[in-house]
Amino acid sequence: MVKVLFFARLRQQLGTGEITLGDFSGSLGDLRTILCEQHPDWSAQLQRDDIRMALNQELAEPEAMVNSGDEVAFFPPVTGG
Amino acid sequence: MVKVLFFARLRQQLGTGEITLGDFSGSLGDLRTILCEQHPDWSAQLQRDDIRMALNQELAEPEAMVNSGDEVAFFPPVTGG
Amino acid sequence: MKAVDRIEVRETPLDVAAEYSALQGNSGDGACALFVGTVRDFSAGSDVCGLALEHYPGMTEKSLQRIISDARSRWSLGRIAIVHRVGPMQINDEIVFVGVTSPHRQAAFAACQYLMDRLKTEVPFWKREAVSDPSGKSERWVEARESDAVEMEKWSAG
Amino acid sequence: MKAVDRIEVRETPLDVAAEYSALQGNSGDGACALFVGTVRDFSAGSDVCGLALEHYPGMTEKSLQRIISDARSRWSLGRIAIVHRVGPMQINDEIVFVGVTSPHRQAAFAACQYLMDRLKTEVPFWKREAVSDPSGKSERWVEARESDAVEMEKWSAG
Repeated sequence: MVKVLFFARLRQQLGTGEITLGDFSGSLGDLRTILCEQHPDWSAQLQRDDIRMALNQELAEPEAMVNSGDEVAFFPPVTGG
Repeated sequence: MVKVLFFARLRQQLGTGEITLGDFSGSLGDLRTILCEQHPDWSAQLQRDDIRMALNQELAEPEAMVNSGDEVAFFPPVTGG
Repeated sequence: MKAVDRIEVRETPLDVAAEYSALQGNSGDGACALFVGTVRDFSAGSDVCGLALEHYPGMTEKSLQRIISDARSRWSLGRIAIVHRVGPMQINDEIVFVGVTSPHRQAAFAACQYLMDRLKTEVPFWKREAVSDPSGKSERWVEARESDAVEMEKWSAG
Repeated sequence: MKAVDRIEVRETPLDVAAEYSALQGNSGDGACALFVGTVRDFSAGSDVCGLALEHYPGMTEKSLQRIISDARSRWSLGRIAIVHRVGPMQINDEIVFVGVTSPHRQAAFAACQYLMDRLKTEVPFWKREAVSDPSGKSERWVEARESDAVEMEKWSAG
């Protein structure tokens, strides 16, 4: 079980803030590929160059390995402060 | 008439905060020379490298010309803030 | 004296006077640098009528803790506070407060600016504007600014 | 909006909350950088028991006006306040408050630091410490620090 979160513009574009992947093993990049295969209409947004990824609430690269129980997040560049 | 002010450590060392020069014409450097001649015991303090001079409440160099009615000040490096 | 960090993400207005007071009392620290960011007036002729902030609870606090800990490894600092508001806001409302004390003013200034630069580029907050025009009300997400990423680069160059 | 400068030299305690409030209300300025300097605890084992500030009335205000005007020629700034205390003070008392607002945080930070650097090297304030030891009470003038002059040089290099 991997929890996948979406924030801000991406959350609104995908129409959901959270989904669960039941049976996954691989990298963060693999996880994104699987999401795009399962939801072809998400593909353009999820693969934008400026989308950031976090693994267990830390910014992470596509090579990072995802394990069961992890929390993954996708979001656009931050604009706080 | 030129008003001459001394501040901080210098005021305490010279034992006065203000004197008046009745009949003076020349540069700020000349004025300092005359003060040292009139008060030989001030000489060492007034000629220290770190003493700053102000003319009419603006920092000034020894070359600045002093006119009657001007206000001159001598003081050590500032230590506010 | 033990270093004390204050991190808070809140939906209610910031109290700058109270935040400043809470930073005081570390009597070895003669310097205190503060930054306050407020909701700017929207550009003339704009149809923007409000602002709201979304964040990623959990990761936000973790990121703030990390940038504070990185600041402490670069400078000798006393107290640090970062308070950030989320939710709906009005013009002139305070969004963010960053305060740093130190024995040295250069360290206090540098750390305060460093924390703001990192907050702007990596802490998961997002602004969206409420827009009101003849066709009705809508929302739009604020775009990240290239200049913030450029500011951040100077800290790696050092 | 017209630029407003606040310059004050006072013998009574500073009110940081009031100074901050007075800087607000310029709704085009999203950034506010502040610096507060306080009387530091004197080094361990020291016999210093108090601090007093002397200044050169008239020249002080003129110098402050000049450094503010130089800051305005370097950056786009909104409101600026410099309030400096003189006379006798205790540990933790606030000596100086510098506040700057701007549409841009980099400008607010830079101007605030620039004003402090120039104040430290050219505005006519002098600190003296009250010393209490077995032989009685006396005073000594605080020496200027070389590091303040060095800090100032970076603004000419730019």
